Amino acid sequence: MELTASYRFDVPPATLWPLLVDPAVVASCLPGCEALEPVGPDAYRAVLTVGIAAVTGRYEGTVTLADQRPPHAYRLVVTGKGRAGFVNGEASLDLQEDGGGTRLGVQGRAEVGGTIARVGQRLLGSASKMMMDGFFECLRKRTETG
Amino acid sequence: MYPADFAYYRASSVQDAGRLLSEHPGAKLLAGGHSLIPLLKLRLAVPPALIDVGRIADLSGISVASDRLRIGALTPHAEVAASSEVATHAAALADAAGQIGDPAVRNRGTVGGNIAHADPASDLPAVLCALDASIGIVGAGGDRTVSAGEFFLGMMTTALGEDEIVTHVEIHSGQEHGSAYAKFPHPASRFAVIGVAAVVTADGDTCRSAAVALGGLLPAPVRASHVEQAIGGQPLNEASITEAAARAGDDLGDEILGDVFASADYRQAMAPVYVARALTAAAARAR
Amino acid sequence: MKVPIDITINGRSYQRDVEPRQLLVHFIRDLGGLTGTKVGCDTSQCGSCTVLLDGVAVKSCTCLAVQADGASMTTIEGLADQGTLHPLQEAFWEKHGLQCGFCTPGMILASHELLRHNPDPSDADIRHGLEGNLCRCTGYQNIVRAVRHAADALAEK
Amino acid sequence: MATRLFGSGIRRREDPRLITGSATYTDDLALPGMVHAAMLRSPHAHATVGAINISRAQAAPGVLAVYTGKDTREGLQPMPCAWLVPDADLKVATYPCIATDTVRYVGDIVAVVVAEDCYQAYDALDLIDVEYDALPSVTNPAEAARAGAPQLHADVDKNQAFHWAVSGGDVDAAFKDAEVVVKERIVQQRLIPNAMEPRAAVAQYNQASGDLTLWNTTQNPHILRFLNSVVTGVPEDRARVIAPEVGGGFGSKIPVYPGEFITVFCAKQLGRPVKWNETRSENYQATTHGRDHVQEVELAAKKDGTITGLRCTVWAGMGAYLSTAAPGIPTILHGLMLPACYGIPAVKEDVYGVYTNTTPVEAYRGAGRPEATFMVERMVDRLAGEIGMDPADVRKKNLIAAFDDGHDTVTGLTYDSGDYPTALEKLLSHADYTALRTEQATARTSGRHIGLGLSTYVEMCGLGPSQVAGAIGFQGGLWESAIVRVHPTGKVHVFIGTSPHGQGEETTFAQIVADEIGVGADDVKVIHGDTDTTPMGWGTYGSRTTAVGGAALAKAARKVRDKAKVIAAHLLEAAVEDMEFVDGKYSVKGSPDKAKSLADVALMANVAWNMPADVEAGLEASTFYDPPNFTFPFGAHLAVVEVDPATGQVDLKRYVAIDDCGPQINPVIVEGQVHGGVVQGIGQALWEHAIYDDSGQLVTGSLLDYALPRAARLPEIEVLSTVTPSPHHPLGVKGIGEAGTIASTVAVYNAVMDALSPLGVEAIDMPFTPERVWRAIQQATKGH
Repeated sequence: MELTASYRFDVPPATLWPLLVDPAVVASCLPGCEALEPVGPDAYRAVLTVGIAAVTGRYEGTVTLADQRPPHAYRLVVTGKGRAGFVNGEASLDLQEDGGGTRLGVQGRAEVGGTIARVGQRLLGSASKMMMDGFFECLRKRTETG
Repeated sequence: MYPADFAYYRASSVQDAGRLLSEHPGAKLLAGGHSLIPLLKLRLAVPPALIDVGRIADLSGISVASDRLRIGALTPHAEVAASSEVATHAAALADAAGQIGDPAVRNRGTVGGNIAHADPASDLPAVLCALDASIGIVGAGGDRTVSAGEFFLGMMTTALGEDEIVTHVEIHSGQEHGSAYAKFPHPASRFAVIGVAAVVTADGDTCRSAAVALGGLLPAPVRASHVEQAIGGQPLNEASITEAAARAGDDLGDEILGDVFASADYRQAMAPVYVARALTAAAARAR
Repeated sequence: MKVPIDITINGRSYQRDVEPRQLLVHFIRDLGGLTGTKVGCDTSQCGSCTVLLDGVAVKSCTCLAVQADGASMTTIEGLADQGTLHPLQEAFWEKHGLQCGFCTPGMILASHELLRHNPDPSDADIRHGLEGNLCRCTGYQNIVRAVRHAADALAEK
Repeated sequence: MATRLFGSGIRRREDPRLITGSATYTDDLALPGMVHAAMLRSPHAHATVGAINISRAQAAPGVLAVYTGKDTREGLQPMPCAWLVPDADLKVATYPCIATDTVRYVGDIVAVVVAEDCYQAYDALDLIDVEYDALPSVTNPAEAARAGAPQLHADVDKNQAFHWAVSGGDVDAAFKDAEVVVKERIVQQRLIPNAMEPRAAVAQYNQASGDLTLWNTTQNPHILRFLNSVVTGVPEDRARVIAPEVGGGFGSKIPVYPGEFITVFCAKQLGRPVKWNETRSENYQATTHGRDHVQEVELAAKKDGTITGLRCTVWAGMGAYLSTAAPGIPTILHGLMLPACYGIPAVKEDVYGVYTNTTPVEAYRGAGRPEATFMVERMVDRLAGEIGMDPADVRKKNLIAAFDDGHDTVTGLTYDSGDYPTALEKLLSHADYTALRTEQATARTSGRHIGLGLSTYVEMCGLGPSQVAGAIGFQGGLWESAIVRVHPTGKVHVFIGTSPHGQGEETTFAQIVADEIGVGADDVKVIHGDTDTTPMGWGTYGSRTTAVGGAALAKAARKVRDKAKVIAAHLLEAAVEDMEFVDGKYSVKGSPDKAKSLADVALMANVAWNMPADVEAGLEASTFYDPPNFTFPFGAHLAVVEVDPATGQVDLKRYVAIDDCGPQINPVIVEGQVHGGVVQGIGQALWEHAIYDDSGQLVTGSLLDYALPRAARLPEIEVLSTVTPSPHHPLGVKGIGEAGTIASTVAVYNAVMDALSPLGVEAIDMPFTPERVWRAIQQATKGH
């Protein structure tokens, strides 16, 4: 499954960047994130309860912020598994200066296995998009509150 | 398949259900169960508790009073589809209710359960949006009414609060207009690949105004305002309907759903076809 | 947490304590002897589990046993009257409306629902009325003939 | 004259129990003390398996045991492959019942839980933690065969399970001299059989005596008993396999599966009866799929329409492992049929069987023959388009002339009998083909897209002779056996080795026996599906139950009749040579009143107070019938469709089938087989498709996304027949189980292509989803 999205922030990349690599911020903005504990350099163990309405699944996995080029790019690598199956995803985040703000592009792909993949293919794309939107919306609020 | 364990409470009234909801965080409401039980079976939903509202008597039934059609949340789709009141006052709703799932599903599935679940491929949300329905809600904070357009927020996401319950749907009587629902059903699931509801008010062969809502295409139903504007004031013939329907793409944005059966591009291309079909059928009823 | 329920099936009352999560179809099948109601899928598509709940056809795989508490049900085993086959059963037999027979109990009860609403259906009505039931053997054609045949037989009664 | 039951459309004798819910399918069994197994299946298409933590599952309520591959390594031998096609460089990869190091498809079993009830078993599955390390996967057979593709098995280079070739005639010359060559790349998409009854097994093992009873949803209990002994180590004489009521199979219940052997293993370990019943979702992952070919085919012809040669390369997806009979399907049952009903004089085919990270592929209704018929019939239509001839005329020009005792093909088969031109003529005249073409032309002028699609076919079934089975690598025989036992009152028990699963042989076999020995159909009880009570048989597949099993039965019945004649002669004090069997009675020639009924004879045979000299008591006979050849049913089908160019929706408006299965024992049952078969083939053309995503997930993994044919989308199927008896079969019958499916997919395909031909559309991959058809129309109209 391919994921492409673009988000606009009113703050420049240099202001946005620290938030994007701050585990506390990431943990608080990742929808359903219950825990994000460091397990290595830029790598974290994560516990997520991911869900929309009644459809929920608890996933345990890792989040790695690889190939960091502050304040312009990094690669987010996520692996998770739970009762409903597994998710392995990878997304390149690209931050471009844009009229005093930032244009943040996301280019990613995810492999989803288990029950969700088997019966929920029609909803996967927009579910992922919804979660991503939620994450960046939260981040935007962080930039506003400082 | 075999659901995971949960606690079970039977609510005796709407108030009782509200109380149970607030006492049991994460609990889900169970009415007909036709949205929830499939998820429980697949263990995609593992709520700690279910609150069965299926026996609350005053939540069921169809009535008409002072040009308002009122449908209780527990009314099964089959009853909506077969109701002469619904056919008279909101024909598109009868069309749509009669195409949900299959006869056995329509016997159990309820209007309230359907809209609270808000599946993007569900039939009723688009129809309720086109009909400007209002949705009655009761919760700890009291009663409130939300328009259908404000109720459906996104994929399986509604304006319904954690401890709120849908009690009924209310629709302004449509005796002076015609409405219809055109559906492209998925060949396996019967869900709407596309579902378009149209409401047309006519002066003879001229469209005075129209309301068109698209389902199946986006995470939540959307009103096709470009189409509505384009057809308003126009003659209700094939050429003008086709021309207006062609504007459907302008109402869709870039979050069109796609899956292995029908891609986003294809759904986008089909939107005008089904808009035209719904408008044509609604126009025929409006005359 | 078990919940006491009382369900009447084919005229006989069954009082049991059940787990709330138990599906109605499993409740029926586990009573001992009532295994005519089948489980053919897990997504409410195939209709093999169709039963009559208070006279109305429902998919018993998409219903919890606790929801049927107090209800009166008919399963395929209860359709015949004192050993006399129901006209639908006769018709499925007469018109070769079944092959492997697995979908047949659900198909017969879905047909029962269809005729309840429309005692004189056209072939197209029958095909639409059975949209919630899947058969992999017959290509549906003899099922349509059987339902039509049963409608005629019931009209003569 | 007594009514002849052979040829009579009597009601089925199996139906009373089926329409009242009193039939017993495997999942209906409840044994005292029975517990339930559930399988933990890999969510990964390809991964190495690390640590498996079962401790939480073991401690869960109701759980009796949790076993992983380590626990079963001793007790469960690898899964056998039983069709070892020769001269094909066959590489049978090791197929463990429970994966240990590597999982190779979504659905590979990694552990089993046994609990007091199903709910608890599924609860415990959620508590098992498996570490997977994902590996690259590949699901398309043509891609898996390419260099650099992910490798499934260390000892199988290029994922190539086999390379099989067949050729006959001078293909190179045919193409060198061809005036016309048409080519196409055809995808026979992967299908999921979807028997309405999911698979299930119940195993009961007596630890003291070592006796096993295994109830299973199988098409061939005797083969299962044999292979069970290989895998579980329970000796054949200690194992009783019972196929109770079986709710359809369509090929998917031929193979043996890990599921039933794991169930046996659990029963052995625990000493309690164990039931395992798959869910539909599990069925999609774990029960074999069908088709999955990528075919590159070209046809050589003259400008006058004469077909001169066919050559093709096929990549057949086999799935992650070779299922029981899998290698024989895209080879023997496929390639040998390429001369088709035209007797194509030169054919050459290369078939590459390819391992992919998908559910194993097996026989699916028609098994190999639909894929062969499709290729030929599609190319015939392409040829017609190329030379501007009507497809019906191309077929008429090439069909083999009628023959009643043998036609040899360049692939070494001998068709038994056929009259293909008559079948086609009858089809065209019944459907009024000329009028349909006129209608089509008129519709085109008003912008409507109506299409006509033909297919003429011959198939081979009645899988048979055993010496051929040996030559083609089938690790078994293909004879059938039957015992006919007449009780003192003249009631008859028939025991058959084959094991029908819904086709109605309890009725048709009773009809055969009744006529052969002189009783009513209701006097005959047909007993099948229990290895302890029935004689050995090879099962129901390849439309062989009636063709081979029925022949065995007729032969056994005739032995009974011969003995009955001897006893009747003795009772009538007549010479045996003077006896005849007329109107169901054993009478003295010329004196019809001097006669004995079978009941008279049976009573004496069983009490034996007054028997002829040297004649044993009892009235019973058994036969092992090994057919001298396959049987070759044939026919001609026509589909009429209309395509909505706005949406791409295909509306199947009319379908006419003419099939020739020889004399029909029960025409009502024959018609039912045609209906079901045709609709299954239509399903492939219009709706069905098992789709894997890039990472090997089956995304049409339930009935929510995998579209089966439904009643409302189908027209009335018009069924007609011709009757050409098989010269070598005792009853002349050929078989009808698969014919409809073999013919119908390509008939519908050709119809849709015919509808779109004015637009220049030449090929669309199946199934014809509205989007695919719409896109093809868009592309074609853009190009114009």
